[in-house]
This record gives sequence, structure tokens and C-alpha cells, in this order.
Amino acid sequence: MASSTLAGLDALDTQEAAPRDRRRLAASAWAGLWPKLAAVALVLLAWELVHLTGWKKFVLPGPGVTLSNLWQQAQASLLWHAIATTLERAVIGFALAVLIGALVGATVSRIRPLRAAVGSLITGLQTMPSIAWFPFAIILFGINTTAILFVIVLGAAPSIANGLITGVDYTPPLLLKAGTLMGLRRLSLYRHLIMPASLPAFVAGLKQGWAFAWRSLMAGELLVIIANQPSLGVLLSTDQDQADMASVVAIMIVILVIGLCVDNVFGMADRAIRRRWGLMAGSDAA
Amino acid sequence: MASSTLAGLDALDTQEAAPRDRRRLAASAWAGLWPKLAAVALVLLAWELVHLTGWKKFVLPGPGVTLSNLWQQAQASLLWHAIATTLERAVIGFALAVLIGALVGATVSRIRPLRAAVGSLITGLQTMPSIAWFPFAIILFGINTTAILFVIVLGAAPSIANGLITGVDYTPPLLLKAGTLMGLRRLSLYRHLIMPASLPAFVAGLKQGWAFAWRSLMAGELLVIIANQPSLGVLLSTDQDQADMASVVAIMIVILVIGLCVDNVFGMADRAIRRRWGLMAGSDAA
Amino acid sequence: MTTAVTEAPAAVTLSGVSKVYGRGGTAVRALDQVSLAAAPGEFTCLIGASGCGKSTLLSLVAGLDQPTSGEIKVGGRVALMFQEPALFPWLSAAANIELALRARGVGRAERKSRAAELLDVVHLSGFGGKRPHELSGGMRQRVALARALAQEADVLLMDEPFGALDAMTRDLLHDELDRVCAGRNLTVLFVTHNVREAVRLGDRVVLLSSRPGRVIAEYPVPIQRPRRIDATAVAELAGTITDRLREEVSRHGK
Amino acid sequence: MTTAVTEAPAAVTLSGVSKVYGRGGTAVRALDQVSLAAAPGEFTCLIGASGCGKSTLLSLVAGLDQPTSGEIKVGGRVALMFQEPALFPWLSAAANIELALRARGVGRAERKSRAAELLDVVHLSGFGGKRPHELSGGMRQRVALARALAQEADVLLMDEPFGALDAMTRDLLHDELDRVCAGRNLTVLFVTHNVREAVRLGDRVVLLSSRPGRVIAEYPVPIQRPRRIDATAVAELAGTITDRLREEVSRHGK
Amino acid sequence: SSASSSSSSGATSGGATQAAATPVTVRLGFLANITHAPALIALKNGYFSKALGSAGTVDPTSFSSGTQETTAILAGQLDAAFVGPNPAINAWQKSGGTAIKIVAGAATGGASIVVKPSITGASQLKGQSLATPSLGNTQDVALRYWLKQHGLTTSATGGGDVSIKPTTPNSAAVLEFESGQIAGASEPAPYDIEMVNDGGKVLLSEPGVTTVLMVTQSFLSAHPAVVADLLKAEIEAIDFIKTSPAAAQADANAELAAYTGKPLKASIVAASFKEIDFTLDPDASSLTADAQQAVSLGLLKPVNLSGIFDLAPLNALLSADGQPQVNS
Ligand SMILES: Nc1ncnc2c1ncn2[C@@H]1O[C@H](COP(=O)(O)OP(=O)(O)OP(=O)(O)O)[C@@H](O)[C@H]1O
Ligand SMILES: Nc1ncnc2c1ncn2[C@@H]1O[C@H](COP(=O)(O)OP(=O)(O)OP(=O)(O)O)[C@@H](O)[C@H]1O
Ligand SMILES: [Mg+2]
Ligand SMILES: [Mg+2]
Repeated sequence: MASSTLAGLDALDTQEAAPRDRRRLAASAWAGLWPKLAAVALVLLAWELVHLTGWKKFVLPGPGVTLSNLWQQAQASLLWHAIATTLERAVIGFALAVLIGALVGATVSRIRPLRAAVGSLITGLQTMPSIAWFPFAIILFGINTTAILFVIVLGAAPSIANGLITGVDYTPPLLLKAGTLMGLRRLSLYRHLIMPASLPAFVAGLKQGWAFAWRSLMAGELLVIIANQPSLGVLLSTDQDQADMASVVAIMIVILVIGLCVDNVFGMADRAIRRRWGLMAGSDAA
Repeated sequence: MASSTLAGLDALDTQEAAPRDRRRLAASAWAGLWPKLAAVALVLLAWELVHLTGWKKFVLPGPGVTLSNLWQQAQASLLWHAIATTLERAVIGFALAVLIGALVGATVSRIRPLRAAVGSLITGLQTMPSIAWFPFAIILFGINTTAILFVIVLGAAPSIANGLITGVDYTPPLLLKAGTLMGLRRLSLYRHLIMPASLPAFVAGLKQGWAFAWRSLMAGELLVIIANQPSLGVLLSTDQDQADMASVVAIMIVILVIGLCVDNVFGMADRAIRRRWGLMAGSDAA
Repeated sequence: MTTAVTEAPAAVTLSGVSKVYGRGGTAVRALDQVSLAAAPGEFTCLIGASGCGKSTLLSLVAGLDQPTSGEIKVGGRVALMFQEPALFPWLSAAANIELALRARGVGRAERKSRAAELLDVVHLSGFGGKRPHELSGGMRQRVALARALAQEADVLLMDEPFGALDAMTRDLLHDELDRVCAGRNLTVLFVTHNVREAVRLGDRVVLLSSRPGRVIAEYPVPIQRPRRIDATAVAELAGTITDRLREEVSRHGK
Repeated sequence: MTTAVTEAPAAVTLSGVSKVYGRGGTAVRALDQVSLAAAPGEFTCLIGASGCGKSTLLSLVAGLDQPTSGEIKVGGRVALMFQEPALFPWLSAAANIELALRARGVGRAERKSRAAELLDVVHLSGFGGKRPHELSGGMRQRVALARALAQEADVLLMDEPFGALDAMTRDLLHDELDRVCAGRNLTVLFVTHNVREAVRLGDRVVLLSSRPGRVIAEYPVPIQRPRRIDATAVAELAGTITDRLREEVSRHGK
Repeated sequence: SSASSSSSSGATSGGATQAAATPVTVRLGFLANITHAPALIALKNGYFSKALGSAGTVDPTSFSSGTQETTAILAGQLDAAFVGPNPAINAWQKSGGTAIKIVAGAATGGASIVVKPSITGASQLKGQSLATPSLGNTQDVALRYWLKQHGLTTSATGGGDVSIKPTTPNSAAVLEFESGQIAGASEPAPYDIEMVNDGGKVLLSEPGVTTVLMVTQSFLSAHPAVVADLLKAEIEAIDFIKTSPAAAQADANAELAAYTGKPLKASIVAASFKEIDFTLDPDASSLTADAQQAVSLGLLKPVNLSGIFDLAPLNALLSADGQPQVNS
């Protein structure tokens, strides 16, 4: 009876009751891994099957060709160089966006006329396609990495600000009251109460911000093409230009894998928060 | 004493204690409006000042030229036609993305192996630039509106799914326990408990999803040009190609205004939820 | 979980149940070798110091958590009234109750009238349309009680259900609870800090020791029903139990 | 808000305070023309039925909400212990207390030791490192009490602070509270459902009527301190007040 | 900092001697594109540095579209740029003829209309869709004008007898052609070559100028000697293309790869070089014709192009070299 009651909850937990010994630990690692492997295997299988039917075979490469292409690219330095360049830009741009987004979010959510004035503008800016900013990037910064960073910041900062604002809006009023009565004011109210309370929404905003930053970057990299400094955006567009679909798909796989890794970082942050807040069922088991 | 304690909280409220009479109602509408008007006036003033200095005058049009350009475009049918086309695509694509995103989010958040398998993939997909999907859109759907919708869905559905997953993750375990013990199972657990509990995060995800959808659309519209059916994306890119910066900025203003309107819709939904949940301080005042 | 074979068809059986939260240096042993059986229809009150593991015990019985060791058997459907109201903030008081009815498959029309009835039982008719945040603390607790009753479970677990209520309202609800229990063959595990309340309501009062929780004494309550909380018999037994409890506390340190 | 000139320098003064929640047909009048004054250092207990407006009154005094009509004057800093613990879930018990000290500008080293002291006062030493969700209901309430004490306010508002505690722990905390009040010139407004507790602690007990809340009686407590909750004098006065309360409830409906 | 150095020295209209005193940085824009081969080769082989010597250095910037070059030059971020004729006309028009001068050509030809092999004449294009790089660009105008000459109408919004779809990126047009979704396209090299490789047929090799070299007027007046040095380098590059085409193709492709990451197929480069005529002659008549066609199609506001060329420095170099002059 009781155990059947649990079934529903169980499916919702992200973490099993902590394992008691090594074997259990291995089992839980395996539990996290096998679905991923199975998914990859399934996708490859389906892809190969489609490929075998010969459907659109002039334009759609098979998994074999694509993977060997990826393998070859991984042997050469070009791809790694491109990954390094792009990641460096992404990280710097994202860091800037986080700084600016958090600042704007904190300011706007706190000052009422400012919020009325520019609150909606934030989403408005978010919907502006990167391409629209290109002329401004060129005009203001010329042709250099700063122009790319400008495009990234304009793409990502709004989501980060929006995430923070959502978090502030959903800070439980009871805690807010408790904090104010305690004597927390202005900055310290922010630092000790509103920031931590809005952390989950902020992290969600960061995650979205990363996606925006990355996509803006992919577009922005075409703006500034620097000799002997390949980047993923340029590689992707070059491969498309040269109708080299196997390479296109290979680069897409690289982008996907980077996205997966970044998601895992955010996932870890998220789980850390939920464990801390006691929002993760099962986390307290012995 | 007591009133000074309130100052901090006050700044955080989005809504004043409900006004008692018409005059107060007008005052509160004005309180929402003047900062917007002030912001617009300020921006125009700064812009005009920059323009008067003659800085980058060949490429940066002044507000006068831009606004009269916008006014002229508003007289002709082209702009309205483009807005209608783009909005229609945006709405259809977004609706599809919501459907698919919500379905995927609900499924993935609920089934643990699936989550391990494809959970991270969602963010991975989100970081894939729209341009990467173009070949597939062309190959799979040809040059028609379906191809655009494909690009939109791939852009927006991941954020929507992610929003829902975040919401599910942050559903208070106490409520979850209460619901399961009540006998809510599977679909009804979702419908009556998890969905409403994750509504705030879901709405935040929708907002981000809209931004993704819109940006993907702007890119995707360049792919599919249908006779006598102008669209904002094409207008923007044509104006850029012809270095017609006044028109570019005019179109950007249009995009911004649409973004503002959409944000207001989401803002209303958000405030409705917060009022319902009692998360909005001041909403209970007489 | 279901391997133990008990001789009597008890509604709830705990055999040697222990529960440890966390591990290593900061582990907290909340329950230690608790064995307890409640017969169908029995009203068992649990009393113990703050933090002795009463809520833990209820959540184990409800199947919301697994014991570290020992076995638990529960016969029938379980409803749990948490220590906090745990109402759904997006639903009105009435809708909260209706949802519980709906989960049981009660039809729409009947839901409405049953919810109104239950609100009346907890003396909140007229407040059905309010959302939880518009209710006072005691009102929320009463809505939670109504919701728990709406589940019509075989085993009702209640965690300090009347803690936030004034004496008068509480007395009224004692009577209502008596009535509900008499009507159905309801097994109740009832946690309270109020020894008189325990004696007023229970067929049996179980005393738990301070951390880790262990059963230290059981008192059957031989007093004839209907009982009144200010009856002398109730006061007397409550006095005995309180003395025993005081002794336990003084032995275990603050 | 601050125009009223009262003759005595009361720490808290309410004059003709009313509070209506919502409007139109669903409006709820929570408080009706409440006038009340608490002298500096006075310990006032508020008693009333569930939903009669006690929490509302405290939140008005704390300045968290504005009265619909009437005036409130408060002299000095206010601390409020809410009906729910309202602890910050991301901070450990000790850190919750330390934050209150920090807001008052207490230095880092002193914060640590003061927090440990306060945890000891509420009999929770050893639990400083736990987060709220790892504490039992009564433990959370005690941490909230420690946090309220840490604010060292001039006016302390307490909303059923001992509702989730067993009798023994509560008695110990009564003594601690007595000690704290004696040490400083602390003005206390104390909401409780336990009439004995009110008489045990208060200099005065104020009775509020059922919805809308109105002051219906005030009882000075002339009993010598230190008091014991099971002293005869306490029981007697508590009996008188309970009778008056019962009468009020029966007049006001079910 | 380079911006201030070039514009401040522009105030004193000095000659080569003054420029030699303070080395100038020439901010040079170009597209990483096969039609910009002279720039690519000059960069690859160090012709610019050789020609400038101690007078200055070249700071090359690769763009992905001519429009961006126009924006950059009008915003004062560039001193000189290899561009297509349309962006050059745009820069001229936007600045009211004050910002730039075209000082040389670089390439003509190198674009064609490629269609399905079943189509043999203009009449068969009726009711079909054709792609172009973007509305109003050289290939777009050429296609529309050619159709107009054959009595077929087009419209800016894709209507008319033949539906014109400006398609970005160019590779999408190739893919659309490959998957049979359009009947053909008017594209520059190497995309037209790729379409031919995919089974397309050249319906028309578009004549006319493809790439020119423009410089800002302020730079030209401040550093005429430096502009002459740029031209010298370009002359050397074009000579190299003429004299050793195979090596030139390899160099251009290698420089292209430095920017785009990957070289083009050698066969595609070879075919493109065959199609393009790399010449210093900006083919002034074709530029004005191009503009007039665009105006007549309603894709360009009427523009007065007189004075857009300043070929004196080029002609000076050519005559010193004993080569025929070019005219504007
Ligand atoms: N999720 C948890 N993680 C870690 N420790 C926990 C958790 N829940 C409870 N505990 C610990 O277990 C012990 C028993 O807690 P429980 O809530 O069962 O007490 P209780 O008897 O209900 O107390 P109260 O009367 O105060 O509600 C406490 O010491 C508490 O700190
Ligand atoms: N935010 C609110 N919006 C609407 N009504 C409210 C709100 N808060 C309280 N009320 C109403 O005001 C009345 C008094 O509530 P209050 O919380 O002050 O009661 P209380 O005396 O503290 O009761 P309890 O002893 O149950 O805690 C109740 O009828 C309640 O429904
Ligand atoms: Mg408990
Ligand atoms: Mg209350």
C-alpha cells in the first residue's frame, strides 16, 4: 500500500535515495549514463536507417560519413582552435552579460518608475534579432572582438535581467517582510534576502541567457572574421557555403556537445540549490 | 517609525494599494505611464543631441528622419502587410512550439530515464543557431511557411520545455506529497498539481520562448520569401543591404514595439498568477 | 516492506522501525526501534517532546519516506494532515477540498455539496471562496482538516491538527472528530502536544522519548465517551501522563 | 499616521484602528475600531478566536500593512515573530539568527557567539548547522524565536510563538522569556490561544471578540512573579477569562 | 587610434614626404570571397607591405558582406575597401558624394544565371522561382533587368511573371536548387559554379564589374602616396594572376582558408578564375549602367554618379608602367 503511494513521487525525484555502498554508487552512475548512451545509439540507428533508404541522399550525409568526418576534424588542430576561440568569446561575452544583466535586473526590479519605464523594454530588446545590431556594432566598435561581445551582451543580458526580475517578483512576501523588519535595507536586503531567494529563477535566467549568448555569438562571429583565427560560427557557415553537409552536421554535433556540457554545469548549480533548500526529495535519506 | 519600515518593501511592490476612487485610478494609470513617456522623451532627446553633434552622421540617422520614415512607412500598406505576415507566422509557430515544448517538458520531467537521456539535450538544442537548421528546413519542407515554422519550433520549444522542467523541479515537495497522498496520479497529478505549481516558471519560459521564436523567425524569414508577402525579417535585411539606416531603425522600432506589447501580455499573466497566489504585496488592501 | 506476518489484522503495524536522517557526523537518529500497532478503528494519540520524531513517524506510515530499518505495514488508504496546512495556494479553500474529492472520483455536483458540508464541519462556511493567503493561520489548519476528512481514508494521520486553534473552536472540532470516527471504522494516529487533548480524544496515548524517539509508555484511556476536555477523569489521567513525561524530560536533559 | 498626541508615552498606541481586506461583497472586516495602548516594558497578551484579527493587528503594529482607518503609534524598533516560522530556507539555523544580528550591525566574531548563545536559550544548541527543512516544526519555531530575540527590538510582537511546542519545552521557554523581559525594558504584544500561558506571562490579558476583532475585555494580571503555569492563582484567573471567552463565542454564533 | 592618425594627418594636405615621416596604418576591408582574389593574393604574398615600405602598414579586415563594409567605411572605421559596385554606390549616395572615391577595379564578370538544364530560354522561366543573393544587389539587378529585356516582369516582393527570391545565405540558394525547389539562380562565383556542378546550366554569364577598390576621400587627399602604394600592390597581384594563374589560384585559396577555415575545392577555384576577369579597369560604363538598371527597376533612388571615380592615381601608375589607361 504505502510503497505504491510512493510510485508517483518516485518518478518525480531526480535523485534516488543516496546509495549505501560502492556498488550502489556505480549503479547510480550507470542509471545516469545508460539512457544517454541508449538515446545516442537510437538516434544513430534511426539516422542510418533513413540513410539506407537513400532518402535525399545527395544532401543528407549518413552517420558513418559524418562521424568519420568529425573524427578527422578532431585529429587536426583547426576544429580545436575554433572551439577555443568561440568558447573564449562565449565565456567573456556571457560574463559581461551576466554582470550587466544582473545590474540592470537588480536596479529595474527595485526602482518602481524605472520598472514602469524600461521593464517591458527588456523583453523588447530580447526579441531584437542579432542581425539588427550588426550595423551598430560596426559603427560603435569597428571590426574587432568587442563588436562580437556587444552583440552577445545585447542578446544575453535581457534574459539574465528578466530571470532576476522574475525571481524578485516571486520572492515570498513573508520572507520579505521578515527581512525588512529585521532591519535589512537596500543593498543588504538585496544581498542577503532577495538575491538568494531569487537564485533559482536567476539560474534559470542564466541558462536561457547562455543559449541567447551562444546563438548571438554564432551569428556575430560572421561579423568579424579574423585571419588564422577560425571560429565555430565561421566554420559552420563555411561548410554550409561549400555545401559540405557532413562537416555541417559534424560542427552541429560539436555545438550540441558543448551545449550539453554547459547544461550540465547549470544542472549542477540547480541541484545544489535545490538540495540546499530541501526541495529535492530523497536528498535527506541515509 | 512604522512607516519608515515600509519604505523598503514599498519599492518592491509592483502595485500600489488599490485606489479608492476614480481620481486614484487615474493617478495609478498615470504612474504607470509617465515613466514610459519620460523614457521615450529622454531617448529621443539624447539621440537628437548625438545627431546634432554630427557624429557618424552618414550612418546614424537622426530621430527626425527616422520617425518621418516610420510615419511614411505607416502610411503605405507594405509595412502593415509585413507586420501581419510576420505576426501570423510568429503566433502559429509559437503556438506549435508551446504545444510541443509543453509536451516534451511534461514527458521529460516525469520519466526519469528519458530525463537522463534527453534532459541536457534540450539546452543543447537551444544553443543551436537557427542558421544551422536552414539546410534541414529546406530539405524537409521546401521553401514554404512550414520551413519557417520548423525553424521557430526548434528555436522556441526548448525554452518552453526547460521552463516547465524548472517549474516541476521547484514544485514544493510538501505539496507534491499532499497531492500524491490525496490520490492524484499521473495525468491528474500533472493537471491539478504540477502544472499549476509550475505556472510561474512556465510563464517565464513562455516569455523566453517567445523571444527565441521571434528571433528565429527573423532569421527564418530570409529563407522563405513568398511572392507579394513581405515580412519584417525581409524588410529589415533588405534595408540593411541597401544601407538604408533610417528604415532599418524604423523597423527596429516596430520590432521593439511588438516586443513591448507581447511583454505586456506576459506581464498581465504573471501578475494574475501572483495575485492569485497572494505573492503580490498590497493586492489585498481595501 | 510487506513480508512481516502479524497475528492480528492491525490497520497499522510498525516493527522495529528506525529512521536516521543524513549520515556521518551530522546524522540525526529520529526514530529508534519503534514498534507500534494500531487496530482498525483505534484512535491512537502520540505525545513527545519537540523534535522527538513524531512527524517522521507519520510520514513513514504514510509511505512518504522509507525507514532506515524495520518494517511498516498499513492496511488501507492513508490520509495525512501535515503539521503545516500544505494547501494549494492557487486554489480557493473550497477548491482545495474539492480536489481531494475529485481524486477519489466523486462527481462534480456531489463535490460541491460535500465541500460545503465539510467547510461547515470545520466552521468555515462562507470562507470557501477565499484563497489560502486570505485566511488566518487557524483557518488554514481547519481547511487542511476538511481536506483530510474529504479523502475518506481508512487510516487518518494527523500532525498537531488543532495547534493553531483557540480553545473553543478546538472543543467544537473535537466533537466533530468524535462524530466522524464513530460513523466510520477510521483508524487514527494523532500527534499532539496537549496531553488533555490526547486523553480527550484517544483510545490510547503513546509516549515517545526525546531524540531518538522510542516508545516509553502506553496509556489506554478507559474513560467513557462522550468525554469533555475539562472532565475530572480526563484531567487526572492527563496529570499522570504529564508527570511521566516530565520525568522523562528531566532524565534526558533539556 | 503620526499626528495623534497621546498623553502617556506609550510604546504602542492604537486608536480606533479598523482593517478591511478586499472590497465589495467579499470584503472581510478583520479589525473594528480597536483602541489599545501598551506602556513601555509592558507584557500584553492578546486572546481571541481563530480568525478574529490578531495576526492582522500585529502586522499593522509592525507597519507591514496600513490600517483602513485609525492611527497607530509605535515608539522604537519593532521585531515580529510571525505565526509561521518564516525562516530563510537557504540559511542554516545559526545563519538565520546571525543575519538578524548582522542587520543590527553586530560584528562577525560577536555574531557567532551571540547566535550560539541564543540557540542555547531556545534549547537548540547543536542544531545550528541544520537548515530549516531539516528541523522539526517545533524546532523551527524556536529558531524563529531566537531570531526575533536577536533583533533586540524595543517592541517585540509574537504570534503564537509556542503553539507547536510540548508543555515541557514551552515551560522552559516561558522562563527564558521572563528573563529576557526582566533584563531589558521590552514591550511585548503576545498572541496565544492558551489562556493559562497568557496569564503565566502577561502583565495584562486583552480579549478580542470574534470577527470583526474588537476589544471586549482587559484583565490585569496581579500575580507575583516568578509565576508557574500550574499555580492555582494562574489557573483561577485563566478560568475566569475562559468563561468570559466562552460566553462571547456562544453569543457570536456557533 | 589609427582613425585619429589618418584623419588628423588629413587636415594637412601633405604629400608622400609627409606621409613617410609618420607611418600610416591603412585600414583595409575586403570580403573573404573568390571575387576579391587580388586583395587575397596581395595580402598572402605581402605585396601591400612591400609597396608601402616605411610609409605604413596595412591592417586588413575581412567582412562577410559588402553592406557591412559600407557601414564601416561611412562610420570611419575603414580607410579603403574592396567591395562590390552596389555597396560602393550606396556609400557614395549616403554621403552625398563626400565619403568615398573608386580608385580602381579589381574584377569583372564572375556571376551567372544558372538554371535547370531543361530550361533553354527566358520564356520558359515564366511562372518559375529564381534566387538571388539579396534584393537590389548586382546579380539581382542583372537578373531582373535581363528578364525585363525579355518581356518578363518581376516585383520587389517576389511577384510578377518570374518570382525572384532573395535568399540568404547564398548556400541556401544552392541547396534549394539542388533539391529542386527553385528553377535557378543568379549568383556570383563560386555559387554559380557549384550549381553547374550540381547539374545546372549557365543561361547567361553576367558581364559588368564585380569588385572595385574604394578609398575614403579624406584618406585619398591626406595620403595620395599611400593610395598609390595600395594600387601598386593590386597591380602586382593582378599581374601575378595573369602570369602564373595556377600559383595565384593556390595563393588566393590559401588566404581564403585563413579566414574561412577551409579552402575551396581547387576545381571550383579554377573554374571561378576562368569565369572572372581580374582587371584594374573598373568598367565605369557598366557601373553606371548597373545603377541605371536598378533605378529603372525601382530598386535604387536616382543617383548622380559623376565624380565617383578618381582614376588619376591609377592612370599615373599605368602610364609609368607603359600600360593602357582606363577611363571613367
Ligand atoms: N528532512 C530532514 N533532514 C534531516 N533531519 C531531519 C529531517 N526531518 C526531521 N529531521 C530531524 O529528525 C528529528 C525529528 O523530527 P520530527 O519532525 O519528526 O520531530 P517532531 O516530533 O515532529 O517534532 P515537533 O513536535 O517539533 O514537530 C529532528 O531532530 C529533526 O531535526
Ligand atoms: N491577506 C488577506 N486577504 C484577505 N483577507 C485576509 C487576509 N489576511 C487575513 N484576512 C482575513 O482577516 C481575518 C483575520 O485574520 P487574522 O490572520 O488576523 O486572524 P487571527 O486572529 O490571526 O487568526 P488565527 O488565530 O487563526 O491565526 C480573517 O477572517 C481572514 O480571513
Ligand atoms: Mg512535527
Ligand atoms: Mg493568526
